[in-house]
Amino acid sequence: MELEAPVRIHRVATYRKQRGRAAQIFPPAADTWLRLGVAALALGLLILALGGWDYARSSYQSQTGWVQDQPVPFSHKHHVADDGIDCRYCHASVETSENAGLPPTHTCMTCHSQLWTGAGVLEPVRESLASDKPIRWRRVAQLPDYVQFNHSIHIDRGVACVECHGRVDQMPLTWRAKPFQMQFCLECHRDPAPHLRPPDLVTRMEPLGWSEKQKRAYGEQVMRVHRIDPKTLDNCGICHR
Amino acid sequence: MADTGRLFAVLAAFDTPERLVEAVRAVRAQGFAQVDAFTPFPVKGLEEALAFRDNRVPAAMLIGGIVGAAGGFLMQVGTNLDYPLRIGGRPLIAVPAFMMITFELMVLGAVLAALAMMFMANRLPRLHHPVFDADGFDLSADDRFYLAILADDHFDRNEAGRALAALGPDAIIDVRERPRS
Amino acid sequence: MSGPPDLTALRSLTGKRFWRALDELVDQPDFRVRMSAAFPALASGPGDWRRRDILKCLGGALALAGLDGCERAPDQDAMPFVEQPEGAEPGVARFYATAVEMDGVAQPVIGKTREGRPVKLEGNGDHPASRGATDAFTQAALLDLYDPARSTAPLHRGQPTSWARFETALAALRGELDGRQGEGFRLLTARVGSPTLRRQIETMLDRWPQACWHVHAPVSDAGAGERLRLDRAHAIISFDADLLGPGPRQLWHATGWGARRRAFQAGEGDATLFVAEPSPTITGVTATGRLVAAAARMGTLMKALAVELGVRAGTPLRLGSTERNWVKRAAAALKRNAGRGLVVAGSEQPPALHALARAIDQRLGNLEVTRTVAAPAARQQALDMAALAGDIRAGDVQSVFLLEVNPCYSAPSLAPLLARVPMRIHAGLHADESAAAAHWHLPMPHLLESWSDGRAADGSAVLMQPLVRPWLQVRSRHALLEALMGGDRADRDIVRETWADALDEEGWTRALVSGIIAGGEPAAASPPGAEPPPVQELPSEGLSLLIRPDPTIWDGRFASNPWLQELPKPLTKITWGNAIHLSPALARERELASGDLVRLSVGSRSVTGPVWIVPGQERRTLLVHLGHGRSRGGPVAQKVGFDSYPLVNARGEVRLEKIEGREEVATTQHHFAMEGDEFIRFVDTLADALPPEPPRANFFSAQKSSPAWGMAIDLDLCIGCNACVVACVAENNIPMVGREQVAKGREMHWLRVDRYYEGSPDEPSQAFQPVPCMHCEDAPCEMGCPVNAAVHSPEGLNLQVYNRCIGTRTCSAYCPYKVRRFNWFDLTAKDPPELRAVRNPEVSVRGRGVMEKCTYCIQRISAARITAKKEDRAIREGEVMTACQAACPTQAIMFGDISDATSGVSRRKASGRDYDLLPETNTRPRTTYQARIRGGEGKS
Amino acid sequence: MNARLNAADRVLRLPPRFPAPRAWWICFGFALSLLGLFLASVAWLFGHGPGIWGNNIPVGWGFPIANYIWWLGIGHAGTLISAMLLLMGQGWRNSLNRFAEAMTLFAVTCAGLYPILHLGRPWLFYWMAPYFNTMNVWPQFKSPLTWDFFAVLTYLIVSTLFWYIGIIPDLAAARDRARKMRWKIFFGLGALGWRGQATHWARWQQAYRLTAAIAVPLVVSVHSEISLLFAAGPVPGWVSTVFPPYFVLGAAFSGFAVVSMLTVWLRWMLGLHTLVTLRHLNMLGCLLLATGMMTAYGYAAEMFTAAYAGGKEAETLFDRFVGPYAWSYWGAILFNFVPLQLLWWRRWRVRPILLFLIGLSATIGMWMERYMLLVSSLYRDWLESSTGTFHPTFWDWSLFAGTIGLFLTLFLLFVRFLPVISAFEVREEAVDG
Repeated sequence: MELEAPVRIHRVATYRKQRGRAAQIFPPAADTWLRLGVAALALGLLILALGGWDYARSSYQSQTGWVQDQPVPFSHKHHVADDGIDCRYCHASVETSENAGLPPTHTCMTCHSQLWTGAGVLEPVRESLASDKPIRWRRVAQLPDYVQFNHSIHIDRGVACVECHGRVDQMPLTWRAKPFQMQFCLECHRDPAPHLRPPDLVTRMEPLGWSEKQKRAYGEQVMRVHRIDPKTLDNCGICHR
Repeated sequence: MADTGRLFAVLAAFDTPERLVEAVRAVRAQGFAQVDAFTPFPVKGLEEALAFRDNRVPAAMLIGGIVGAAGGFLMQVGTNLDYPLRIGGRPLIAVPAFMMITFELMVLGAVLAALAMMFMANRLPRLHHPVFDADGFDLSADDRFYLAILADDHFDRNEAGRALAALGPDAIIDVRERPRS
Repeated sequence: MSGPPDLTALRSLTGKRFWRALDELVDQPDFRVRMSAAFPALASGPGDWRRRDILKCLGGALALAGLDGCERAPDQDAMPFVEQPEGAEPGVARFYATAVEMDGVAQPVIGKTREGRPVKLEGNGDHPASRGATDAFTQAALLDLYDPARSTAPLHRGQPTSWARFETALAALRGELDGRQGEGFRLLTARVGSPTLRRQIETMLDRWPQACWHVHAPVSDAGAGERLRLDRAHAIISFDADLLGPGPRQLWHATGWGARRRAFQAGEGDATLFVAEPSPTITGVTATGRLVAAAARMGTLMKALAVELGVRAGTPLRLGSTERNWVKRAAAALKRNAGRGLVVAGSEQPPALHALARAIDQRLGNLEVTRTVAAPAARQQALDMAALAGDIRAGDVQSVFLLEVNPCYSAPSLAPLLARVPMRIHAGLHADESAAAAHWHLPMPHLLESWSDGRAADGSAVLMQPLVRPWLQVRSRHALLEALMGGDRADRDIVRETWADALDEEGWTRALVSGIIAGGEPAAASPPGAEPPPVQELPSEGLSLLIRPDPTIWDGRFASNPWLQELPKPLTKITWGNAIHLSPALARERELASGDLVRLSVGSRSVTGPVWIVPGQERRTLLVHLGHGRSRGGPVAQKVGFDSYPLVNARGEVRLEKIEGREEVATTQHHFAMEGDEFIRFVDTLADALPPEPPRANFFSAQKSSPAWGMAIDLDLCIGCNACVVACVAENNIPMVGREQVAKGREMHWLRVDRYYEGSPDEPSQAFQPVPCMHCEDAPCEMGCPVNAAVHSPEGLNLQVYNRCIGTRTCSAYCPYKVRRFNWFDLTAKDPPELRAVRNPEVSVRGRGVMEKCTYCIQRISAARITAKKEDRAIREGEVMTACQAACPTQAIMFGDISDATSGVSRRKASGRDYDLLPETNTRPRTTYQARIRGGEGKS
Repeated sequence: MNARLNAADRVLRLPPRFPAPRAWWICFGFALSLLGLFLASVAWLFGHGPGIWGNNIPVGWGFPIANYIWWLGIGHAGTLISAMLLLMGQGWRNSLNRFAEAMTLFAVTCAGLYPILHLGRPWLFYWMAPYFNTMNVWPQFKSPLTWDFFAVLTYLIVSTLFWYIGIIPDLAAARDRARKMRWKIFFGLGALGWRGQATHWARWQQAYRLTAAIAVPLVVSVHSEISLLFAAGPVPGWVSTVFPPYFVLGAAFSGFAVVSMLTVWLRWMLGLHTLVTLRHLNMLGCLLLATGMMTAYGYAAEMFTAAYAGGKEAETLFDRFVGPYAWSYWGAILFNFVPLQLLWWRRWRVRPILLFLIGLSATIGMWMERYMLLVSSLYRDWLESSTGTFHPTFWDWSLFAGTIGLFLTLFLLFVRFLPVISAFEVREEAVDG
């Protein structure tokens, strides 16, 4: 059904010359595309934010779990778990110095002059001794230069090796077990109690079999005795100077 | 102009805002509920004529402002408690110092909420709309003030057309939705 | 080698917890292996030190991971030892006693090494000539060791050659000299303090009696024959003698003065110092009575003093009223302290004046108390340069050996003569001007990498042992003389032989560990009884010119040391260059402003340089510093300042002409007047206290904790010697920025020594004020930082977390003391490996765009805390010493726990002389000052 | 009325049929060359560090912060003209508000770049923002810089949105006016499908007016906070309670000065005489005079309080009169207030060239004031020993010129592609009478 004839439209100077032109530019699908675009943009931003969040905490960024190429495929698993060698046998300065120390070639050769004397994998060790040139290891556990970390005080207070270095006794090749990021350090510095154990057990890799409650009870006792105040432990100057 | 689509509205064009406002009043007096207008600029008195009552934008602004201010303040308190650091011998929770950012985030929250609500309530952005297909629909003109009776379930196009024609518009235009392809 | 000595005994012997050098370790052939895991190249095969390799390793191991918090740490290599030598635990500092030398005077030090690298020198606390303190030169000697511009290999006519070729040439020379009994051979050395070197020279002269030994010392040292005990001198009268000023005996004198002044503060006797001087020195600034007088006036003044004291008969001389007043006060002080006074004349003053001073001391009974005269140290006395010049002119010289001297720079008149000598050999640290003029140049090791011995300022002998094995192709002075004589013994054996009689093996070990040779002092001589020659009064018409060694680079020998080049001169705060100092009155008269270029001529010789107006300089006196304008000796030394040596010994009228242009002089302080401000406060006498500060409103409660670190700086003890500044540089890896940047106001020193004057610029009252970070409890800087990089520690330290800093510089804008320093560029990344090796590994190296400042040596606090925690005790008083405190010869700087009321720092802060700098800013500074006492009279 | 309607219509046609392409290209070429200088300066800066400038200790903040405050101050005028006059029902603002707001956006952009560029480590600027990081460290919320960070960010977002919702109806009109498809799509996308529906207008007006209402205190707060950057530091010449209002008034003054210049320039270049009439110039002149005199009062108040306080404050004040930076003090007085006095007379106010020159003079004067406040306070604060002079280097000037280039580039693009005057508001005003 038709409407009655429309009233004629008056022209004024500002009105455009053609008649009957409509203002529609976009097809109906345009809105769908627009919404899709906006959604994609929002999603992209979200992914970027979450991805950034995740990347900063990823094992790639923190280098946890990554094995480095070493001149000798040294197995902590073999030496620690199978042979029962204590950490301090090789990392001798861990109790006295800020560096735990890497063993000199001589230390390797104390055993390997008797054992596996012909093994091909040990050639770089023998070569080092013969030529008086050090073995060039790739560092696994490394902090940035602006972080001052002292092994000796941590060992002295009963922070076990395993707290930061993980189950080295289960590593056929060594990797970084924990993300050495500030939040990791702070976690323990703000609440050291569950991370402390008797100093003679610091190098023990297997769990002590203590319950969480026992851990805390022991840790709190240590903190009382040594007057460890967590309030002063997350201070910037403790590590950065 | 395709006449095949569903009828969206019937438009009547007027050449002055005053006539439009009168027309709106008249149409509403006749009992048309779904009345709206399309104008190139905000027309005085049109809101009253249309009996527009929607306080969602101011309400959103209020809520946004409160959320922004509270969020801003709590963010500052929370982060200071999360990592308490001694700064300049001042108290950890220094309320006067936190007021600046609280205020800024209040403003930001209020504005974002108000504008978001404005767009949402107006269902914008919407690039394609049936009214754009209307012959001569033009926001750039100074003398196009359209009265629209929107189609609803028991909408009678002729009745609407007659009612509009009675107001003596410059033109009466059908607005149809484009058929879905 | 005998078994390891009893270390515990040695440790208790020194009373320090230092682990010092043990002969056994040092002497093992694998000494070079005592390097850390990080520097295995230092431990490579014997004698094949390829410098590049070492430095590559140093560089690699020290490369920074960058300061970004979120940067993925780059992979790094670790190279452990092949065989770990005893005591070379990585990450642990070792301390060895040794000494460095300045102008023939040994400065006993304890060298700190980390991973086998010497990283810091401290004074040897057990040695009376150091008492744990050092001077600025000694602190900076460490950098000389690592100077990248050092000579690396022997040169023959400027071309690199081998030691073997030199040995061939030397053998020929030796054969020739043996035939002629040494005729035509001349040995030219600097002042010789080393007993071993002296013994070697004597051996040489015994073998070649026709040869001659000359000594070249550009800076005169009239005090060489006597030892002054300032710690015993209650009244000191100095006539143009810069006792406390820079020089080989500065440390000895300053520690003595500090001890006396502290005793005075404690109520034991006087500590008065009267100084008459033509140009301000730090001695004059420290003086309790300073008189501005021309250098030529000193004779008159001293004679007047002698008359006043009745030592000389005579009529009162014509003196001005200020002069008469000064002489009267000086005489009164001397009389009051008869038997414990001291009268000294400056090195530049004629011998007659020195004799008169000695006569006054003798009459007052001061001799043997405050002044002892040393017996001549050797059989053979060296000849001077004039004799050498005469012999060369006469054609008597066939060969000359320049050992550790640079006459072609510091004796310009000799340079053309030297060219006539057919065979010239030069040995030194640098390929300098004289090396260029010699046929052979032989690189020498730094004293920190060689065996030697020397005499400290108190006359005692000290041993020097290497802290590190040399990595360049160098031979020590002893090895060179040994080679000249045809021997090939090791340095250590040569030195050991000198002390074969005095020290048995145990004594030798003990001496090496402690750095002290017991009983090594030469006997004192009886004072001369002869009547001194009459003092001539010199005419004082026209301008007079003083030519003095530079306060920081001395006679030019330290010109390649950037720590000293950038060290502000104590009075002018000029760095990287020199200027012609003149009085404000003369500047007004000649319409000169600081920085205007002038030509200064004496007779026919002239130099061109900028003028610098020095308040307190005598009206008609001009002063220039030596040591600048080097043409060789490394990129740091060259093209800095102008060379004043041509004016030395020049005769004729002194003229000053203004020439076109200005030169920007790089100073660290532009305004010195303290009118109306109270930055430095004074009390008149010991009994006085400062008026109490009005109470100030503060909304915030004071911080309470234990320990609470604080510092007290006693301005009454500070002599402005700059030792603290260089110690801070060495301890905290502070980068040098160079002349242009200093001129822009971008020097990086964490600790500066401000100098102010009050009153008329012609005769002002002056004082020094060291300004480190105040560690304010209500620190404005912390308020400004948007990222929590400037925060407060529970122990009251104002921390700067470099790796968090984004460089907004708000902290510096808000700091009322302006002690913060900003890395405007990357000042450290381009450092050559040598300069990386000198860095203290306990302190982060700062990269571009971060703020830094004094940390109260937080690394030392941290080390002490860890030690104390391991022993489950609190940190003891005195266990933490900041680098500046440790270096300070007068103990003006004291650091410690202010929560302990009995600590030294608390006691100082409780004194009535204690005040805060800028109390109006209400910052509650942890560093406070003690007001200077104007007088020196104790309680009577 | 028809003339104004015609003119308003013409505004909508400006972008597709630009009347002065030659003049535009000349200006744009000039702006682009300055923008090139900006990029070169930034590249050099990133390559070498902030040491390329004349900054030092004590004058750790030099050009970057002075220029930051200057740019931000200029920015405030747009919001004030637009929001405050809207709320006060001053219809004449409709001819000015669009480009004044655009000026705000671009000035705030230039301002916002400076604090980032001035950092020692600009690549870490995001540490000023609170986000969950692996360091567990947060920004320091007691710092005026953190306040600034939030203030400037908020201001940038709010003024962008305010400007954008204001331009939407005009984009819709321009879309309907355009002939070429690319313009249609360009405007069409920008207009977000605006169709002038009455209910939309109603909500739009609610949002627009409410935003305007909150934008006015925002402007005041933002520049007050900028002033706290100075006033919170214990520096003689800075630590003063008069600073917040003094800075806000100065900001408005400098902003109106730049608006006056842009008005005269656009009026001439685009031939907008019917829209921007002598009345507008007159009103601008009055605003300039009023804010200028209020700024002068700020000077007097600051001078009085400093002299009354005595001590270092008075010393700094005296040093501003006769010290090495006296040129900036007297320059500020001369450029800010002397030519301004002509504006007391209407016949001078309505001379476009004169208004332009007075605006230019005030812009220069306000720059000198920012420079003077910063440098003359820092170079000699408490200790005589830490006195140090500041001399700008080539790179100081080049970056400054570069930001002007950035501003002009953005502004010229705005002029070229978007409706420079709020056509719908002009029409509304014209139709309503």
